[in-house]
Amino acid sequence: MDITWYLVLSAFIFAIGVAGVISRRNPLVVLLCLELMLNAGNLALVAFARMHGSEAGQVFALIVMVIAACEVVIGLGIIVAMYRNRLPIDIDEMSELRG
Amino acid sequence: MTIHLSIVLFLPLATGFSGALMPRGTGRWAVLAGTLAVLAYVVVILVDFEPGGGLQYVTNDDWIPELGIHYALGVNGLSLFMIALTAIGWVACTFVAAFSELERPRLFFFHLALAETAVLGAFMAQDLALFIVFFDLMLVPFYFLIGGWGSGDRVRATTKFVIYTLSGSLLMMAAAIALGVLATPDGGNISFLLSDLRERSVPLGSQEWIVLLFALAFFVKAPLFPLHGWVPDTYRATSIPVLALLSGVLSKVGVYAFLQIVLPIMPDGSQHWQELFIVLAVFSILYGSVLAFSQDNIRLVLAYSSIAQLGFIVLGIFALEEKGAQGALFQMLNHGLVTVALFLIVGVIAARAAGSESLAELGGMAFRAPVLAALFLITALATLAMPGSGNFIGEILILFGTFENKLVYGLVAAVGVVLAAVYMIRVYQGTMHGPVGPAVESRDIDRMHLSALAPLVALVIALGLYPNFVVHRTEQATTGAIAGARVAGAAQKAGAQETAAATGASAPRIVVAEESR
Amino acid sequence: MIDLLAAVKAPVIDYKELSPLFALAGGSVIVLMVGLVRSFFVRSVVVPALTAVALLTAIGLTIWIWEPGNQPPILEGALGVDALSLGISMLFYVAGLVTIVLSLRSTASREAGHGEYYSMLLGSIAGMVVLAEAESLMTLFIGFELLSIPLYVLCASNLHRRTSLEAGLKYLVVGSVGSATLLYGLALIYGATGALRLDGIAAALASDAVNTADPLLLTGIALAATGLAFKASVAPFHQWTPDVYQGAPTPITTFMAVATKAAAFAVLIRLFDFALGLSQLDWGPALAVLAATTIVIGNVGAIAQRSLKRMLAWSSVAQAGYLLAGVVVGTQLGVKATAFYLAVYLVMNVAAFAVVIARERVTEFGDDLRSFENLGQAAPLLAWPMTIAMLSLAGFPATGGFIGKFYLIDASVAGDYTWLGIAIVIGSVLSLAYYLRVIAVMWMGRYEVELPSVPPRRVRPVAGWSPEADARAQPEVLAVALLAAAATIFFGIWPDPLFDVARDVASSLPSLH
Amino acid sequence: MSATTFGWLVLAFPLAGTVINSLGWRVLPGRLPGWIASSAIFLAFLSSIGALIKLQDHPAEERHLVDSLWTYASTADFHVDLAILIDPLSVFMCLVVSGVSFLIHVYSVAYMTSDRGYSRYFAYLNYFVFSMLLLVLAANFVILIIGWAFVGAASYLLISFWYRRTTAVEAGIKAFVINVIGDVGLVIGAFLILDKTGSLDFLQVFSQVDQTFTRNDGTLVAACLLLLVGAFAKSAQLPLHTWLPDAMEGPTPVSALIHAATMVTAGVYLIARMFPLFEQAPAAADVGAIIGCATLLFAGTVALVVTDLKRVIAYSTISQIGYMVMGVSAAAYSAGLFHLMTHAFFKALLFMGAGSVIGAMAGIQDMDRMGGFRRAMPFTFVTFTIGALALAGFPFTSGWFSKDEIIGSLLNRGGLYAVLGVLGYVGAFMTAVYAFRMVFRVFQGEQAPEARELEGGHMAHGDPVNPMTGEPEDTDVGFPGPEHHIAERDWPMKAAMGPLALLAIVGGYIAIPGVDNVLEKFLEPTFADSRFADTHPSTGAEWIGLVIGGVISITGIGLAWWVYIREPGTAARLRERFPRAHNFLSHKWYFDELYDAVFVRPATTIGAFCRRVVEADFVQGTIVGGATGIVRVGTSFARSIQTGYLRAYALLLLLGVAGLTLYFLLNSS
Repeated sequence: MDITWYLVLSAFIFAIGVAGVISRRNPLVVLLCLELMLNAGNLALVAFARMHGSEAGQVFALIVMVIAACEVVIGLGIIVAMYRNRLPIDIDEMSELRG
Repeated sequence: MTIHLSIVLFLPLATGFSGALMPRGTGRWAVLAGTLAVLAYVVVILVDFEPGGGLQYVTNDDWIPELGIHYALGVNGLSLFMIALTAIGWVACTFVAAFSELERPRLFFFHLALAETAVLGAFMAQDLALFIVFFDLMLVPFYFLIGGWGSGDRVRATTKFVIYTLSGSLLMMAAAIALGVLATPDGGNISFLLSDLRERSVPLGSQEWIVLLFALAFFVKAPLFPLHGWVPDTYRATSIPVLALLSGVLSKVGVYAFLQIVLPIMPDGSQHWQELFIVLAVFSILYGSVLAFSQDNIRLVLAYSSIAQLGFIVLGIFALEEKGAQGALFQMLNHGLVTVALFLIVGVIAARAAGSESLAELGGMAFRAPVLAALFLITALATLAMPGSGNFIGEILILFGTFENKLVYGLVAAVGVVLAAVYMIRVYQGTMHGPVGPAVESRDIDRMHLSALAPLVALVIALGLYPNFVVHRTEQATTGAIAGARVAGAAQKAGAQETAAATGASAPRIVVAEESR
Repeated sequence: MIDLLAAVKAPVIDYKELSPLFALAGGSVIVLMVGLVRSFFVRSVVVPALTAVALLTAIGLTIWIWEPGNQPPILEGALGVDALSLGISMLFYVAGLVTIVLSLRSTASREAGHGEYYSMLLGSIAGMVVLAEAESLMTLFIGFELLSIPLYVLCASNLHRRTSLEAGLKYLVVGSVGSATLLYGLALIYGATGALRLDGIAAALASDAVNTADPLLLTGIALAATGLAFKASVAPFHQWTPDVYQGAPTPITTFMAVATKAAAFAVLIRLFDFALGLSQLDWGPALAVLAATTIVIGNVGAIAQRSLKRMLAWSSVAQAGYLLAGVVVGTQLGVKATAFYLAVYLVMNVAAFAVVIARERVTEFGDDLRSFENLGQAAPLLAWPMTIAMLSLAGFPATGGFIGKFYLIDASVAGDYTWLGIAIVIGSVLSLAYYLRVIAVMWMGRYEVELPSVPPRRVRPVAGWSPEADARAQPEVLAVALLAAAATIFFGIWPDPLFDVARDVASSLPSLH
Repeated sequence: MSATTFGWLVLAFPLAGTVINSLGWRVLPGRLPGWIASSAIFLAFLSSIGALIKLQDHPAEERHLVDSLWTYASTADFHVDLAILIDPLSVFMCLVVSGVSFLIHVYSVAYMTSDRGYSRYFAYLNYFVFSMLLLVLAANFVILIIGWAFVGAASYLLISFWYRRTTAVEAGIKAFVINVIGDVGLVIGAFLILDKTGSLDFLQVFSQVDQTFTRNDGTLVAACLLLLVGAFAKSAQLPLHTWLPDAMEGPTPVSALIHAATMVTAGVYLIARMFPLFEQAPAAADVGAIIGCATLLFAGTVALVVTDLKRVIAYSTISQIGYMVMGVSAAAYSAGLFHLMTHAFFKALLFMGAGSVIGAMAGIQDMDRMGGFRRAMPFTFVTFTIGALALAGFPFTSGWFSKDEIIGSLLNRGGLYAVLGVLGYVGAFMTAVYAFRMVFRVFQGEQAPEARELEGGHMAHGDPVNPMTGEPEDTDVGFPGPEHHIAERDWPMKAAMGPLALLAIVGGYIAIPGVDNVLEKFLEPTFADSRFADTHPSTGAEWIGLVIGGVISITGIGLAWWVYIREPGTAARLRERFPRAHNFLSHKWYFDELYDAVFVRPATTIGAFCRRVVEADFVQGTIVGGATGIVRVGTSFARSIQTGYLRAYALLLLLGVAGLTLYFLLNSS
């Protein structure tokens, strides 16, 4: 199957992620959308790796997954800290720093 | 004897530092001593200087080889008397400041000393980048001096002053770098040494905008219309000794650089803008004079008068003719001296009118303060270029130079001479003559100010008696400075004629006529 | 079976070149462990000390393995240990040491737990080193994330302060968007050139196999550029900077301001000037426009700020613009100028931030301008470093900032980007407006200085004055400030040592003319 | 000692006097400053005599001695020495100036006694004499201009000597500015000459005038006209005369010295000195002659109606200088200078008399309030009348000879000059009338209260008010001194007026046509190579001229007598008869009003305009305000997009990505 389709798909996923980050106010959902964006990258990597017939891209994809996991963990940690401080779990509420 | 300019250059800074570390009362005296020492050294230089000897007492070491910046100092006919002016001005003003009440005196005198080093450096620098370093560096102490010890809306004023001046000089820095880069021959490495830059050539196209940016910086500093927006606020806010230096000495750095840097290195570029700059200069003369006699505050009268005076100086420079340049340089010295004296006098007057500097509230002081009146009269007459003063020789040379090349502009500028008479006499009468002002309690000048002013006035008179002392020592340098630009101008004219001839020849009828002859 | 194993041939590990990384990683682990000890002494003294030791070892090792000139990449082309990376890493180490000193009395390290705090710091530094050394897109991304993730935490490490958490979250989310973009860009580049190693990419571009106008490649470059520009806080990807800098604990802000930027520019130089050097004509103008925009946006943004940290954040945006000019021209001179300016930028910013810390811990105004009123009389020893830092940032002569700007303008003019040089100049003129205000506030009495109006929704003093922050004199902060200020002046008068380093750094990219 | 040494001494003594008086203002007691100053001038006078004697030792053609102290300024083709030129002309001027000045100094010693600025006064006065001598001795244009400006400054200082009077201050600035205009004219003229001849030295310039310029060469004419501007400004010729009447604000001796005898004649000296130029540019010379003539008529008419005693004399001065200018412009050099000398005598005398009268009137100068002083002040009366006779050109007085020599030589040249000569006679008639208008109105007629008091033996001490504005005087600076002095009571004043009266009569006998012409012989070397050196009216013609002049002056005096003594009411009746004409004249032909409308007001308006509009709106508003405005907009923009909303940041970031990508893609294809 032509590589283009993989790219189109990954682009779609990336776009969905972007849309989510921009539109959703719940940090948890935003984190999920970030995952989507990263995985769009992964998909592209794997596709290209396949195209070029070199496994480097796939290794890259694996590493990215790990990294993505770390990010989510940190994100959740911060959200918990906010919860502990009785702060609203809403991204738009977190806009005290401005101007 | 061997003279080390570095000593002269950094002596003030050193004394400034030591003064800052000394106990509160004594710091000022250290700085004063420093300025005196500098003056002494400068006198030695004046005596030792060999007229027509070109660049002398040269120091030249690498500073930042990576950027082709050298620590190069030297004195030639152009810088000689500017250095002298700096030394004299600083002695006078430091002296006056040292005897007046100041808060945070050590800091004040540290900045004052730093400023002297910076100005001296600008005048001594024989490397373009080094010149820029000092040119910008002198803003720092003055920023503090105006903002920290000024009056009224001083912070806004000083910020305005620095932003104005620095926007000019930063653009100049960019231009200077461009000059250095463009002048570098392929395979050669970049150098900002004036001597190197004079050898190397830059295409006319780039010369034009480079010169323009340089001029921008210098015209802001001078100041010339319409770049004088910082002047009124700054002059109002600055304390007298600082203002005397600002107006008397600092204003000369820019115009000096025209002769020392711009004209020799970029003759064609300068020639290209001659017309424009002359127009600006003439306009400044008229505008400054007109505003000067419509002002009520003495400071502002002097402020605008110095715009007019600087207009004359620029006019002389860009007449691109020996007499003009000679006059301009001489006028820098004269104007510097009289301005320093005038501002100190303004300080004395204000002290006798409950701090008021408005002509409406002053008047009639001469009766109880004859000495003050006499000093003021002499300085005022010198300022309006009364024949018999050095200023007259400066101005007549400027005018003669201008007449040679640009008669019309010269005639318009001559109007400025008359206007100068109007506003200076107006100031003199407004303070010394006429009915006694309400706030005035006149008493004669005190010993301290007298001992600061008398030497200055004596100097002014001396310059009137024997101007050739200066002219003789500076002639070679000024002539050399504008030589290139003159050649360029001549070449241009010749070219114009050739083209005219060519077009003429191309027209058939004329050819026939010539054949028939 | 045996011969099967024999067939597997593991890559050669160059322990020598990797030693600084080992020092950092090991240090990070040890510090984390020691941090578990209960005793207050161990936590608040031994832990920082150990961290410092780790950094010093790294410095020592770096000097040991220092080697100018072009170095072949190690680990199958994963990392390039050359003067460029090592030189820039030095900045990370110094920044790290400074941060340690500044954090000694900070509430953040106490709240987050000393062990975690400092090991995160080391981890982040390690990430920067990897990023600076990255010779392949993979290591580049790893380094990028290894540097970012600990920083997200550190920003939020003031667990009881809302703004700190907000800063952390914002940084995390926007940062992840940035890294996702970067990743996608890297993927596209990989797709276009078929190589992950930078030298491979360069070779591919050199060969006619890959057309430099390939949309795939260009899109990749665009996305990658965005990701990195984001880290370097180049406009229009700068918006996180003011908020995060203001919200984060000030020591961390200091660290981010100087170290992160350095790392970002190290990799920008590597990726663009080295790997994509050949298509400079494609990306050059684009980045130049970005640089100019950044200069303007950063400076105008900084003008009306009351919060010093926020102002410095904006100014750091502007500085990023200046630095980018050095990358854009893509010449040896440009690299040198960038490296030099990074070093100078470190010292002057450290000086400024140190003073901010010293003040915000003792006054109730935190980092608001008002806490600097009449500092000139109250504490000249604090006022002078701040003054020098401001003058240097504004580019006054006799300070490192002046030489740095001079160098950058020189580079851009020589690289036929004169207008960019002019942009730098205009930027510095704009910057006077806010740098000079700080000086005025300190030296020229309070009532003459018109302070900008407080932004509509009042920002509460950040970090700073909390009952537990001890109001005692802070010798170590003062020392940092004075040292940094002295260095600023020193480099302004005697820059040659830095120039030598800069020369080595540039020498590691011989491909540039 | 050589003649030049004497020349330097001539300069040295007054300068020394200035220095001593200005430094010793605190210590010198009583009248000592006055005597120091007078003796300084007297020594200068003696030195001029010395120079005269030494000069006569040289053969006629070598009577041009130049001596230079040091190079004043020298660059490119601009070379100036601090040098003096001793030749008959300059020595003659030195003699006149120092001689008359000496007498006036002596007069002042008494007249100024009670003034608080006594020593300042004499410092100024000495400084003036020094400058005047520098002017006449100058050997090149620059030194000439320096002297020129110095006398201007001195006159300024002395005009506003009583510097708390607003009127005096205004008069001072007026005089100063008009003088500066003259200076500028000189400077530009000097440039044109330097540009063409390559030198500023008189002798060198003169030596090459003929080969450098063709006759009426444009540049030369321009140069000469510019020199004339300088001359007219100094000598109060049309249209630059307005400062002189106001200059009467100064103390009366000052009017006598500067504004009658010496400074105002500098213009005449200049034209005479520059004769080679003017003879090569006759066009310019004609302009000079015509304007001189116009001035003398104009001033005469005004002098007929003005009632302020000193101003009448001032206008008569303007008119008399008109004669001189006319004369020297018409190449009648010795005649012009002859009249310069005699005029110095009788005009100084008239002013001294007026001063004495004004003293008696306690500072009042209005003739309408005077009258009948004849018996009260016999000495003043006699001397004043002698002066008036000489002024009116009464036969066998000095004025008779000098004025008619000018007119004579004008008629002799014929053409345009003949017309001018005839007009000169008209002027002479007016002169006679207004001269005796003064005499009759001041000394005859019914007595003024002051005169009666004076006969009663005590002087009037009216409370001092400014005669012009009527505002009370500030006696601090002592206008005109708490008490007043009149010749009858102060011997120095007598001692000064006596000799002048004598000279006013016999001064003319040095050039009686057919009998002797000492002056012309003496001046001969200077004007040797003049084109008109030997064009002289025959003795007979001159005597005819003298007779006509005598008749005219006698009829004039007669008319005055008829109007003011025989039929006292006549003047008033004429006034009612021709009110418009009277207004026109008494407003001095509305010159002041004209200048005020054309120069002063526009200038101040422009100034105000620049200050309010250009400075505020353009320089501050547009340039400064514009820049800051742009920055402010940028700031508010940058901060407004900094909303603090995370999602907005992400959005902008992605927009940035999109933009960048788009750029790359478009750029590549």
